[in-house]
Amino acid sequence: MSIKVYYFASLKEHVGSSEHELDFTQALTVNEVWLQANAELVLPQNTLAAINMDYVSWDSLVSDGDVVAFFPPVTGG
Amino acid sequence: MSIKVYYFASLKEHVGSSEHELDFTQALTVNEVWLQANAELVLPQNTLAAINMDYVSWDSLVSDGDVVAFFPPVTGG
Amino acid sequence: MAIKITELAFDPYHELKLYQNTQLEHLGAIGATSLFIGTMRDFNQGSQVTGMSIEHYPGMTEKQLDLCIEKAQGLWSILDSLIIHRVGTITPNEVIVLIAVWSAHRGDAFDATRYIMEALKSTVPFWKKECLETDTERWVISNTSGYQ
Amino acid sequence: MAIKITELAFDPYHELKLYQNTQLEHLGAIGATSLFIGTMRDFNQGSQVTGMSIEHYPGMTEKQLDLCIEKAQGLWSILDSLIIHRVGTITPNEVIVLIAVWSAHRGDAFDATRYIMEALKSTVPFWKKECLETDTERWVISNTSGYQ
Repeated sequence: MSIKVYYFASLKEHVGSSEHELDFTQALTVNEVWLQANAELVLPQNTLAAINMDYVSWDSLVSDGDVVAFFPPVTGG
Repeated sequence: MSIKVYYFASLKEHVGSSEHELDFTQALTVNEVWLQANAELVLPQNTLAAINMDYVSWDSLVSDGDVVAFFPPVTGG
Repeated sequence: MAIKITELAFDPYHELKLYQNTQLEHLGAIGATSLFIGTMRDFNQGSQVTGMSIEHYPGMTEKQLDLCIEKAQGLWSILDSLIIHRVGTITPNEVIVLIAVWSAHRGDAFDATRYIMEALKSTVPFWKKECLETDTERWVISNTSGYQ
Repeated sequence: MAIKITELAFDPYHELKLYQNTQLEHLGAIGATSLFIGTMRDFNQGSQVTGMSIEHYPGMTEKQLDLCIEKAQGLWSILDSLIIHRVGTITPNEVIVLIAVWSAHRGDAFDATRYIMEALKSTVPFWKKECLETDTERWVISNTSGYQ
């Protein structure tokens, strides 16, 4: 299975990258995606997660081909 | 003492006049002004009264030179 | 702060552009602009409406509009405001009223605009008479509450 | 209903005039237009701000804006709406966001505009970074509630 992971705004700077490609063999939750991609990094408080552009909780399961995104609280408007 | 009385909108049509001049010798309330000017007319429900362009209650006293106005509920905006 | 009563049809966006040219003192301070535009519909209370005339009480209109703004200023932090209201003969789709409030933060602008609109509708001496398709006229009896 | 994300500075009144030309189907039905314009201030959280850049998540931005409108449509009776939001580099006094809602009656327009604005601020993936007078940059950490 292969997914894309995107990072935005301050989280992109924190991770030092705007995206990762991730390959894995078993079902993963969003939380496990973060750990697999950024094991060495502290997860900033209030980080939000989306799968395919919809907000999801951290225990949501990711499927092959999904786009997962992590970002800080939004500040538009 | 002399006052002016104005009527607006449907009340002007009801009274059949847009203004009256009124002379009187004793202190009058707004209610007495209406009675003196329009004794023969039924006062429409919800009629509002103003003295010198401020809303007043019907027992307010009128002074020499005042402008009294009677009109229906307002419907602007 | 400005109020304007006009017998002429007006374009609210043109008026707003002109008015904002006078707001140099607030440049950089305005974070929120809240606007309300009331337009004449061609249908009201079960009837087709072909036109409208708005009567007012000159002098008291301005005095009561000033009071609406003064009360809003006492309740919220407002940098500037503009009210324009039509009187005379109006046809459907024309603008009846424009209310604009400028503030630093959005809560003040939203609240004050709505407050001024409701205060105008309940206290400022304007009266609408509708011309119906049947060639009859009728006074609008009362304004409904905007908060339901 | 339209949403637009733009890197270019825009005049909200010009955009509104253009957009209203597309509303022929609603002529005579629109009684209320409620607008909100968010403008960049030159002062925020205790500092002079000289500029700003807004990043977003293309695709999710549009999806979440659609969702804001869809939810508002479920709650109020709306004839039309328009949202325009800037991204990229912005200087003080420029417009960041325009929200417009058209309806028959004012309660719907007022409520829906405010709802969409709050929903946008809490759910649509935009992020602001401010440039300070001191030549440093800082991310805006979180939006405040508009209802306080």
